[in-house]
Amino acid sequence: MALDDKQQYQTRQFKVVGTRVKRPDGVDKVTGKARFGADMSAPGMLIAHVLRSPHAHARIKSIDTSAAEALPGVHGVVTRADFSEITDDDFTADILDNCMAGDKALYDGHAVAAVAANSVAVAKRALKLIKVDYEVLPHVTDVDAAMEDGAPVLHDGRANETVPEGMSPNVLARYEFGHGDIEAGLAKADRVIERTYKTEATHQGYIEPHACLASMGPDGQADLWCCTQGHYMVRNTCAAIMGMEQGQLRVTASEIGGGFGGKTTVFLEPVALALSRKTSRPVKMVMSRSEVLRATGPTASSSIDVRIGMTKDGQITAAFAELRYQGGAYPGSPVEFGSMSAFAPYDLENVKTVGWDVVTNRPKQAAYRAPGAPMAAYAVESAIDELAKGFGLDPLAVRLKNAAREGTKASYGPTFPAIGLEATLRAAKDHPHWAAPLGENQGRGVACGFWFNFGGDTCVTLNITPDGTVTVSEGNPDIGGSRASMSMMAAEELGIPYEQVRTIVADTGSLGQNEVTDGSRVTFAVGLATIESARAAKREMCKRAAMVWGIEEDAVKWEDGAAHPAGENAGKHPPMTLKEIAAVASNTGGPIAGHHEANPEGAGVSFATHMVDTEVDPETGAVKILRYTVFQDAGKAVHPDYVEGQFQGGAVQGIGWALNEEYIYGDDGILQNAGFLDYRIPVASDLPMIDTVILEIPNPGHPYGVRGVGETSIVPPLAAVANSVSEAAGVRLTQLPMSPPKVLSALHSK
Amino acid sequence: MSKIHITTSVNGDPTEFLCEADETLLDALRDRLGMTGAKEGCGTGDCGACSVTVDGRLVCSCLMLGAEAEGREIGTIEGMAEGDQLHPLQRKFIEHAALQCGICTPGLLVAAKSLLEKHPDPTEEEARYWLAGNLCRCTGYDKIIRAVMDAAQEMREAS
Amino acid sequence: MQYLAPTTVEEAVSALAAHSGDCRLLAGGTDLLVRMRSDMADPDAVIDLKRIDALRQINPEDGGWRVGAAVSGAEMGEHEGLVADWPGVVEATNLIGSTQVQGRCTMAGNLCNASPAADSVPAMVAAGAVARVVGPDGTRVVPVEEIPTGPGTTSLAKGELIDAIILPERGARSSDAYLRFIPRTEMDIAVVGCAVSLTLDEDGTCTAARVSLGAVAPTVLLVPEAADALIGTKVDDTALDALAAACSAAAKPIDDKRGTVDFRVHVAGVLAKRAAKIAKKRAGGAA
Amino acid sequence: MVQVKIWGSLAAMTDDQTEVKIDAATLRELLDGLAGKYPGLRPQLDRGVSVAIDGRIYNDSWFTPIKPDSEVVLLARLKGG
Repeated sequence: MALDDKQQYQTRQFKVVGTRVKRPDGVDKVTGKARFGADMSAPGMLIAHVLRSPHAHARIKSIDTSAAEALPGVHGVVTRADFSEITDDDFTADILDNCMAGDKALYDGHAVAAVAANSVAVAKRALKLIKVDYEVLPHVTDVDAAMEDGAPVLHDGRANETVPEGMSPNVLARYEFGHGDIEAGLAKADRVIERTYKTEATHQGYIEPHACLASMGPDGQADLWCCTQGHYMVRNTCAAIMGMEQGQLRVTASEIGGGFGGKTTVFLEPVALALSRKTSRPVKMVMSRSEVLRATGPTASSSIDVRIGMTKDGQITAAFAELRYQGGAYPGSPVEFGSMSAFAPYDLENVKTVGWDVVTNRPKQAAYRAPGAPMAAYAVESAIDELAKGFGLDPLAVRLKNAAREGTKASYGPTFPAIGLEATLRAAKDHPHWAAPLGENQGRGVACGFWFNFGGDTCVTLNITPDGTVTVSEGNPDIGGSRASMSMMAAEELGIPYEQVRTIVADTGSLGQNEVTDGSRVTFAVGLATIESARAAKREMCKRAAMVWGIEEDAVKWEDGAAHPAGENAGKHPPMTLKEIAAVASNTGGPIAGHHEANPEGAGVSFATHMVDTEVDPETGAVKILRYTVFQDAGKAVHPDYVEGQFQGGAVQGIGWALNEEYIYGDDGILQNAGFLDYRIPVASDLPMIDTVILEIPNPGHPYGVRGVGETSIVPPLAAVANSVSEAAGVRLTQLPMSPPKVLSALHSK
Repeated sequence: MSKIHITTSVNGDPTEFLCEADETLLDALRDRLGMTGAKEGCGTGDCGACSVTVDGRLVCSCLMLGAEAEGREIGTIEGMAEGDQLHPLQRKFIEHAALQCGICTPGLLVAAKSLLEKHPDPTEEEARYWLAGNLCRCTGYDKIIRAVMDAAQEMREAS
Repeated sequence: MQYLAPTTVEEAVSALAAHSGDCRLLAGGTDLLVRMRSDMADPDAVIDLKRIDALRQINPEDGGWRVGAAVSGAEMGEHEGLVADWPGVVEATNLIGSTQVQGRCTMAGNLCNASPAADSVPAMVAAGAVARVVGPDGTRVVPVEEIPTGPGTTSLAKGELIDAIILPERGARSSDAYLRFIPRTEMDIAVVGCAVSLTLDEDGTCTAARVSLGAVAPTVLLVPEAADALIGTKVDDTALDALAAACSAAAKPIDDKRGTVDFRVHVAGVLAKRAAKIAKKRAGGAA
Repeated sequence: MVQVKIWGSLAAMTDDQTEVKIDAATLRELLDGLAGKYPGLRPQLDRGVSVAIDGRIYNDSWFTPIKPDSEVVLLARLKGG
C-alpha cells in the first residue's frame, strides 16, 4: 500500500489541521458538568486533612497522635512511620519526604501528619489534637544567604561530584556550559557591562487546588482519581512509595484545572493511599489555597550575574552568566535549564554559563512552564537591552544581528537545525506595534526567548466503530484543548470530518506508559502517535478493501476517507469509504483499530519575541500594560485558537511574574502571602488584549511540522516588561517583581 | 451539633438541604446537593470560581453560609442553559476558545451573565472590571473578554 | 456553632447580650467567613443581620442619609440620592473586593472589622459620618473614627452593635472623593487610602474640609492639618502641595508585604492631592 | 569513533576535556562507552542526560544511530512544565 510512514515533515495541503473547530469538552465545561479533581465522591468516603509544620526548619522529636485517633469519627492517622523508607532511589525518597516529613520539617507548611475522618469538621478538630514536639532550627530562605559560609544547613552530604570543595552544604550541584574564550571576547568589546539581577519565586497559580480520591482494599488493589498532568507518573511514583506493583494501581485523571508544570509530581496522592490502606475506606483529600501556596511547588527564585561585551555596532563579543537558583528544600532547581537556555537565542563565539543548585527552607520547587528559562532570559535580555540602548542602537536590530539561525552552534552545545527566531524578529520589526508612537512616561520593551520542548513515551489507540466513526484513546491529561487537536490530526489523516472523531483520555489500565503532559510535548508527541495510529488503521482498512475486491493489498491506496484501487486496478472498483469498510469489519477479520507506541524524539526547539508598551506613574511607581504582542514560531498551528491561547496565557503569567507575583517570607521563615489576596496574579482589568502573530517554520521531526508551543511564551515577558518599564521610568530595574514600591524607589534614586 | 434545615430554590427548583451552621453555601451546593459546577479555587472570595447569584445578585458562594440561603433564590452554572439550548455566553465561550482548562469557566459565565443583565452594552473596560474578581490563569483573559463582548452584541441584536 | 437570624434589632441585641461565648455579627460576611476559613475565628455563634428589614434600607435622615448596617456596597452604588450626595463614600465602599464581594459587603461591617486599610472608613471619616450604636442600654451615636481602636479592635461594648451609618446633610458646592493605591487594578487591599471631603464658597474658596488617611497607622486617621491646608484656599497647586506635605507628615505606616514605609508616606501625599482635585471638581470648583 | 561534547562542569571527570572520543554507533554504545572510559561520569549518567545528535535532542532511545561524523552533545536531562 502506498503510505509514507516517515515521520519527517512534508509540505501538504491541510483540510482539518489549521482550522478553528469546537473542542469536544466545551459543552461540559460551560455547563458545569465537567468533573475536576474535587468533584468526585465515593460511597463510604472519608475526608482527610493534613497537619503542617508551623516552622521553617525544625527537628521533629516526636508526634503523639493518640488523642486524635481517639476522637469519635476519626478512622485513621498517618505519619511518616506509616511509609516504608526508600533507600535506593533519592529522587523518589525526596518526593516521599516532601509528601510527609521525616526527621525534620524543612519549610513552613511541610506535611507532618494526616487524619481521615467521617467529616471535614472532625478531621480538622483531630488535627488540633496531634501533639508534635519540634526542636526549632535556624532557617534560610534566600538563595545568596544559603550559599554563605555558616548558613543554616538543610542536609549534609547531598552535594554531587560537580560541586567544588569548601562550598556551603546547601550547594548541591554545579553546571557549566559554553564555548570559546570569554576574556578574549570581552577584550574586543567597546563596552562591557556587569549586572546582578534577582527574581522572586512565583507559583504556577492554577485555579484548581490539588485533589484526589483514593481507594485501596485489603487485597492490595487500588484506584486513584486525581487532577494531574500525568496519571502514569502518579501511578509509578505512588506505587514506588507504597511498595505496590504498578499494575495494581489504576489511576484515572480528572479534568485538570490548570497545571503549568505544578502538577507534574505528587503531594497528596501517596498520603490518601496510605490512609485508604489503613482504613479500608475511600479517602478524599482537597487542598486549600493556602496549602497550595505553602506546600506545593513554586518555581525557583534566582540571583544572576551577567557580563556581556558588545561592539558599538551591536556585535556581542562575549557573554557570561552565573546563575544561582534555590529550588526549595530538595535538590533539583531548574538551574541547568536556565544555564542552557540563557544565551540560546544568540550566535556567540564566546559564551559561558555557570549554574548553582541551592537548597533553602522553602517548599520543594516543581516545574513551571519552561522551567528555569524565564529568569535567565530576564537577566540576559535586560543586559543586552541596556547595551543596545547605551550605543543608541535599535534593540530589535541588535538582536537580529546576533540571532541564532540554522547552523548556529547553540550556547548549550549542539548546532541548530531550521529555527524560527529570525522570523519572529523580522515579524516584530515589520509589525505596526513597533512603529506606533509612545506618550510621556511610556516605554517599549522587546525580548527574545527560547525553549527546548521534548517528546517522551506515548501511546495512542484509535478504534473504528461499527458505524464508521472513530475514537482515539490517549494517555495525556488535556490541559489546554489537546483532545480537539488529536481529533483534528486523526480526522486529517483519515480524511474524514473532525466531528466524526472523539478523543478521550484513558486511565492507566487502558494504555501503556505515557510521559507527563509537560515539555510542550503533547501536540508534538501524542499528535505524532495519533497520526501513526491513523496510518495503521488505514493500512488495515486498505487490506480489508483489498480482500473485498480480491486484489493485492499493496494495490490499494487511501484517499479522502476511502480506500481506492490503485495502479493497474485503478477504476476497476468503486472506492470503499471508511464507513463501508467498518460495516463489513466483522466479515473481513473483525474489529479495526490502529495503535502506536513510541518514544518520539526530535521535538523542535522554539523561539519567541515579545513586544510590550508600558506606562509608569511617576508619582506612585504603578505600571500599566498598554499594549502587548507575541511573535512565536509554532511549527504548524494545529488549532490556531489554542496556539494563540498558549501565547496569551504564557505572556500574562510572565507579566504577573514581572510586576506583582512573589513569595514573601518573613524573618521567621513563614510565608506571608499564602492566598490569592496577596499572591497577586493578574486580573482582567490589569490587561489589554494580547495580540499574537503565529509564525510557522515547520519542525522537520514531525509529519505535520508541529513544534511544542506551550512553554516558550513565558520566557520573554519578564525581560520584555522590564525593558519597557526601564525605558518608561528612565532607570534600569534589576529586581523582580517590579512592584510599585520598587519602581518608585528606583525613580527616586535617579 | 444539630444540622439546620434549609428550604430554598436552586435554579428555580424547590430544594431542601441540611447543613452545619458554619458550612458555606458552596460546600452545601457541592457536598449536600451534588452540584459541583461551582468550584472552590480559594475559599476566601479572591478567585470567583464559586460565583452564584442569590436573589439575582452575584456573590461568591464561599463567602456565604448555607444557612443564609433560607428562602432565597440561588442561581448556579447548572441553571444557565435552558434544556439543550446553551446561553449565548456559553456558546460564545466555546466559539472563541475562551477556556483552556475550564476550572474558572463556570464562575466567569455566571459573573458575565450578571454583567450583561445589568449592563447589556458594556465597554471592554467595564467588562474587565466587572470580571476582575474571576481569576483565570490559562487564557490571559483575551479570548474571555472577546467572547463576552460578542455575546453581549448578539444578545442586544436578538432583543 | 449556632446560626441565629433575628428579624428585629431588639432581638439581635438581646441575643448578642445573652450569649456568653464568642458571638459574631454577620452582615456581608466577606471578612467573617474569610476569618473562619483561615482559622482566625471560630465563633460559638453567628448572628445574621440581613433578616432585619430595617437594616437593609437606605433612608433620608435629617437632610442626610441613614444607611442600614446590612446594606451592601452594590445597593449603595444603585442608590441615586446617596451617590449624588456622597460620591466619595459610595466609590470607597464600591472598591471593597470584587463585584461578587460588592453583592454582600457593608460599610458597617467594613468599619467593625477594624482594619486600618478598610476602604470605606477613610471616606466615612472624611464625610463626618456617625455610627448609630444599639446596645442593651439603649442607642448612642458615635463618630465613625471613634469606632476602631486598633487593628481588629473596636470601642463597642459587649452586646452593642451598629445598626446604621448616618451620613450628614450635604450642602451646596460640597463633595468628596476617595482614592486608594493598590498594586493591581482590583482585588487588593489598600496600600494607602485617602479621602477628601470639602465645601467651596461661591467664588471657589474652600470653606470646610476633612481629610482622612487609611493604611498608614493602626487606625484610619483624620488629619486636621491636611484640612487646614485646604481651608481658605482655592485648592490650587500651592494648597495641594501643602495638603500632600501634611498627609505625608501625618502618615506613620509600617513596612509589610503590601508596601514600605517610604512608599506609603510618599503616596499618602500623592493620593491626597489627586483626591482633593476630584472632590473640588465634583463640588463645582474650577479645574 | 565519535566526538562527544560534554558540558564544562563534567570535565573534572574526563581529565579536563570537554570533547572526548568514544567508539559508538548507537546512543546506547555511546552512554556505555562514556561510563566505561570515564567512571566519574557515572553519577551524572545515572541521574539522567539528554543527547543532541546532529541538532536533535534524544532522551532515551538506545538504538538511535550515530554516524562517525555526527555532532554529539551531552545535555542535562530535559524536563518541562
